[in-house]
Amino acid sequence: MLDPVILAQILWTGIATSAPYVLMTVGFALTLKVTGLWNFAHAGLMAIAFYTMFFVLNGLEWPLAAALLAAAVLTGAASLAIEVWGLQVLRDRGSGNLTFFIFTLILSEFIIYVITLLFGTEPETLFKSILSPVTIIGQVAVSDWDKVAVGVAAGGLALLYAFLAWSREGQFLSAVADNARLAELYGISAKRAWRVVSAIAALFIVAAMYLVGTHGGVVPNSPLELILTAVIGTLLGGIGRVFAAAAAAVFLGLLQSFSILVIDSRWQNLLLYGVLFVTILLFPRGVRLPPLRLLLAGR
Amino acid sequence: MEYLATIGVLIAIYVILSSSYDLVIGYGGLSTVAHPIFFATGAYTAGLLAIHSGMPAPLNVVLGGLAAMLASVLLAASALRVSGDYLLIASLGFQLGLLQLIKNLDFTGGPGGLTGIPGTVTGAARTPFFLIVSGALAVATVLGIRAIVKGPYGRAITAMRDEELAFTALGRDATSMKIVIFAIGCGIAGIAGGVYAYYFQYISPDQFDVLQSAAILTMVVLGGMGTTWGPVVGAVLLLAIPQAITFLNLPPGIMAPAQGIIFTMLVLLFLFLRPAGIVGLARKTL
Amino acid sequence: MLYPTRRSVLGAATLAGLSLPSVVRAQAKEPVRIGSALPLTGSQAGYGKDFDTSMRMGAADVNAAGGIAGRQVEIVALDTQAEPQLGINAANRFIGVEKMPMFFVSWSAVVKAIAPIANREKVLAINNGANAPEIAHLGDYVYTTFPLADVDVTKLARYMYTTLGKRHAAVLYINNDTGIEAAKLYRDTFTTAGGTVVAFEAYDPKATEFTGMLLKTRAANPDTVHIHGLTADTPQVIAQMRQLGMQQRVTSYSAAYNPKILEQLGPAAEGLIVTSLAPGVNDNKNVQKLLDEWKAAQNRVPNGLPYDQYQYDMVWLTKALYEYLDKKSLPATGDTLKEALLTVKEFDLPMTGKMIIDGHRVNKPVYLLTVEKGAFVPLATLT
Amino acid sequence: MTPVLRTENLCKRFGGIVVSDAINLTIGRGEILGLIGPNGAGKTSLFNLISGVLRPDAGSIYLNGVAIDAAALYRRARLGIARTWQNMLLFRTMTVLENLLVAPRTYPGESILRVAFTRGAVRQAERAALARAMDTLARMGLEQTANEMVVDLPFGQQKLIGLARTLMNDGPVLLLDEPMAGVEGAAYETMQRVVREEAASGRAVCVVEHNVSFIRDLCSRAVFMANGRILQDGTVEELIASAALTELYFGV
Repeated sequence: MLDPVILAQILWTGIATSAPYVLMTVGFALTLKVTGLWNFAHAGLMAIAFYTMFFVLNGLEWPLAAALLAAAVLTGAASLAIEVWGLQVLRDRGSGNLTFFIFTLILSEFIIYVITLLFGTEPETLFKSILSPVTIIGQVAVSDWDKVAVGVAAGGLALLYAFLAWSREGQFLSAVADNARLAELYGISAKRAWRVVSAIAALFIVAAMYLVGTHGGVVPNSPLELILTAVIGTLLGGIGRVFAAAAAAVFLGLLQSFSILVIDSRWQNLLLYGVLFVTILLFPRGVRLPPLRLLLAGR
Repeated sequence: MEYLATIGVLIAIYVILSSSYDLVIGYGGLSTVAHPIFFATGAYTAGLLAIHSGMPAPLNVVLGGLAAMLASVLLAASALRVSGDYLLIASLGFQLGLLQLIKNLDFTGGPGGLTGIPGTVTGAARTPFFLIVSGALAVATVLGIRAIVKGPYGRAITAMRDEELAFTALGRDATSMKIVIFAIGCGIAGIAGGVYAYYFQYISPDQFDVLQSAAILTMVVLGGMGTTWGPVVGAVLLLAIPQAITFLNLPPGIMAPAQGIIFTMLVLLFLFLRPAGIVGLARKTL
Repeated sequence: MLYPTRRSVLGAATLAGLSLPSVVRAQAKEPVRIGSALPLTGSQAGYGKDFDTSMRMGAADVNAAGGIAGRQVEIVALDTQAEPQLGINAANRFIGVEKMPMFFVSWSAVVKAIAPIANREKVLAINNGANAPEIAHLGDYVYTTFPLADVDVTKLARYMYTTLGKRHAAVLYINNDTGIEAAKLYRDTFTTAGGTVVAFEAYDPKATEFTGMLLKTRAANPDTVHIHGLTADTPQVIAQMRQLGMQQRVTSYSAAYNPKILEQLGPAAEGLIVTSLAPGVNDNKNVQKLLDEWKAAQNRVPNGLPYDQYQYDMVWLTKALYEYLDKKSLPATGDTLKEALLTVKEFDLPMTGKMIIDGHRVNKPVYLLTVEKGAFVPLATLT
Repeated sequence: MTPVLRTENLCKRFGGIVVSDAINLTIGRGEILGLIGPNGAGKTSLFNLISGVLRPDAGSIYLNGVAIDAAALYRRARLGIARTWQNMLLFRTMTVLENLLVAPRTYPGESILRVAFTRGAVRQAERAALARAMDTLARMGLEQTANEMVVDLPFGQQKLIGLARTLMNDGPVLLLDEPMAGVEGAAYETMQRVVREEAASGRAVCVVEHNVSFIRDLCSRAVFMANGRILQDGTVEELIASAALTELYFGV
């Protein structure tokens, strides 16, 4: 059972499959880092992203590029709208943490209901076939989807890193993340930073949903389940540590894949939550929340 | 009539749920989403005891409440050590984890749900009986919570919600107060769960997931957070209106999502235009 | 979708069902009203809506054939969204408001949820779509006309051992009420037949990644793989299985008898064996008629054709039950209908053929189909 | 005689910033100690360390000679360390009276069990609190505002309510964080009078204040802080005389 080929195969496929989760976790964690919000509206954005692509590909039958573009534009716009006309209003009002949670969660549900009305509840895939050609590399089966997934995820992370590290805008984000008030004093607009982040998050979400939608069926409700993985990843990664969250997402994926070698597969999913439990109940200090009040503007 | 009576029992149970939830988030200002899991804890405890132990129903229901209380203290004590904000996310994880456990265990009936819960009361009197019991419990809950939030204890709760730091610096032990409020609210939810299990004689894990949280949240927010009657109004509306809508005779394909859209939209509108809900006096923040 | 707001949604068809042309009303005696609790909305609506349509086709044909002793048939469908709570409301509405002595219901969770009510109110609840073996033990007023998992899964397992000579089976199943029980049945039957189950793995309903499980299975090197999942995940499992170079013949059950699977898997679906609990077009010419009706009405084939055949036939079954009561001039109550069901026992139904009610079970031949050149073709009929 | 409050080598740093660098401070019975220094000198941080909002990296705090380092924020308040806040932190959805009623050193009302089962004792405590609250308000001439919402009062009065709420705690130590900021006229006078009375009643009072004249009028002794260090400890005159400090302070 523990022969190297199998381990290598599990490792590779595990990494590949965790790619979409990495992308959505990064979007989620980055938003949390900069805005200090657990933005559950991302679930709604995921739904928008997927069904836009689905409609453009299967409804209008336009090429993939058009679908991706449309999804990016639409999701980005939605994300910005939520930031500007939703979150900002609540911030100005000095609303509490719970209000933000209610707003983002219920908004997601709202979006999902609308989509259910438009597209029904049958599981849909972006392309008719979910089978992607396989090449055997040193006895390890590598499907084209795997390659794309890993490529997109790695690319996304690299770009984000470069952006945060070297671009002015990116440094502003970090500044705002550390202390919005202070940043304002140095003439960095927190509002602007928040809008930039919401746009970036949208892009990550589109990428993630492309991968999800080419790998298996998606129903309007799926995003609500997907976002939970993002939440868990963010928790384990440690709030404010975007790339650690990404790593956590991969770790969770691999943990589940490998665990099957030692424990009954039906317990796999529980294992995930077991890890979460331990974090919450035993090492809660391992995960710190940023002082929200400070991060909320107008305070 | 059976049909209306069942809706009545359901409404009563949800009044208990939303009111106790309001005590926790509205009055206590504790951000949690896990209320349904304590509802579930009560339901499963009572249900399993009903099946496997010969103990009287009321005792089992109470034990269900205690189990929920225990679970809630476990969660609150560990999460609140970190921060009030952390509780929100911790509760979410707690709910998901516990549900997953229920689905994986065999004696809980797994994902298929727990069947064969004895009916206890039989005959024509059954539904009226449960209607009275659940109704009485609902009234007791609403009035009990009202009693709690009035008087010196309620004053302390309000102060804590307004300015926790100042409150603590005056010599008040905010953390243990929070844990107590949380335990009371969740314990009540557990009792509601017990009644639910006994009346419907079947429970399945999917009935207690995050969408259920959103539903109870909707009741509270719509009705009015931090008010006595808000959650009641919310629960009645959310359970009664759909019944009414069914008589509009829309094609079902439209109806369910349409309802979802209506209610979620209402919540969003209230959140921005009237944060204090239908009942509440317009307060600046929730 | 678990909004209680939607839990208590009842299918609009409640009233739609009543709005038959007034002419019919006028000339008809008190109509026979048949209750049917189905997921008309929510994640299962894809099937539920088609089931409803098929049952209404059955009603139309019965009415065209003179109805039930001159009485017209009306279908009263209520939405359950496959949710227990909604199912309960539907059942109460049938019993309390519509005053029906019996009604039909599908989806395991819903059947389980309504069972206590049916038993309490002494109203006959007939499962005609769910196959959880537990359904045989839900009480005195809960019966099934749809074969439970122990029918097709056991027959399939035995077939794989004896006829196809498979000796080492792997069983992969979804970790929910559909999968767990059926998987156990397959394992036990296959083992008692003399084979060995070399891998027995469950996966989470949310899972999208099955490599670990599949590799473990591959290492155990079975000569056949039974996958007991849902239409959403089964193709994903098969796809990843093929991608990992596992070429074993895959078996599944009626849920996999679905054109979507062929679409999503293309060549990878070749050789897949699925079960059907109802005769296909070639076994029973009536089925073509149903398909034509569908073509005419919806211009497509229904989701889960075998299930639809049962739905269609339930109206004819009801007809048989009521005719028994008329012969004995008994009033239609839960008890008399139950008596009718158990005494008539053998029903000859247009779409599903001979049906023998065997207490709380029903025995039916199982039709195996396999995928050849991207289409389902009959493989064998197991009686 | 032992001082009421004594800090010993109190140290606290946030990353690079030292907010408290080996602070040794003593306040005696009936004394009013002024605490002055530029913004960010660490005055408020010192209050936070003493009252237990912050935990020191090193050093100890003694109340009447007993170390209270282990005690949490709320316990220290019960031990009798009462403080006000720069920005008051009043309970904004409550009336003036309610703000005061939750503030006594011991408050049986915060235990649901005691509220439920020892009604008598609770009612008694409530009566006592009510009397003390009305009395305190009367001292400030605010009794007529008792049932108004605090948010509806003018700023100066809110400041006084902040003090009044703190005075519900009859403990030995009183820490006042910029009581005069934004306060003038009648409120100013009242503030001074009340603080004096409190000191006279034997409490150890420590005032952080930018308003030097207020300090001069009130304090026999004052301490000048900068960058988390005590630069000088003496009479207010001495401090003001010192050119070095004046420069630091007023940044001439």
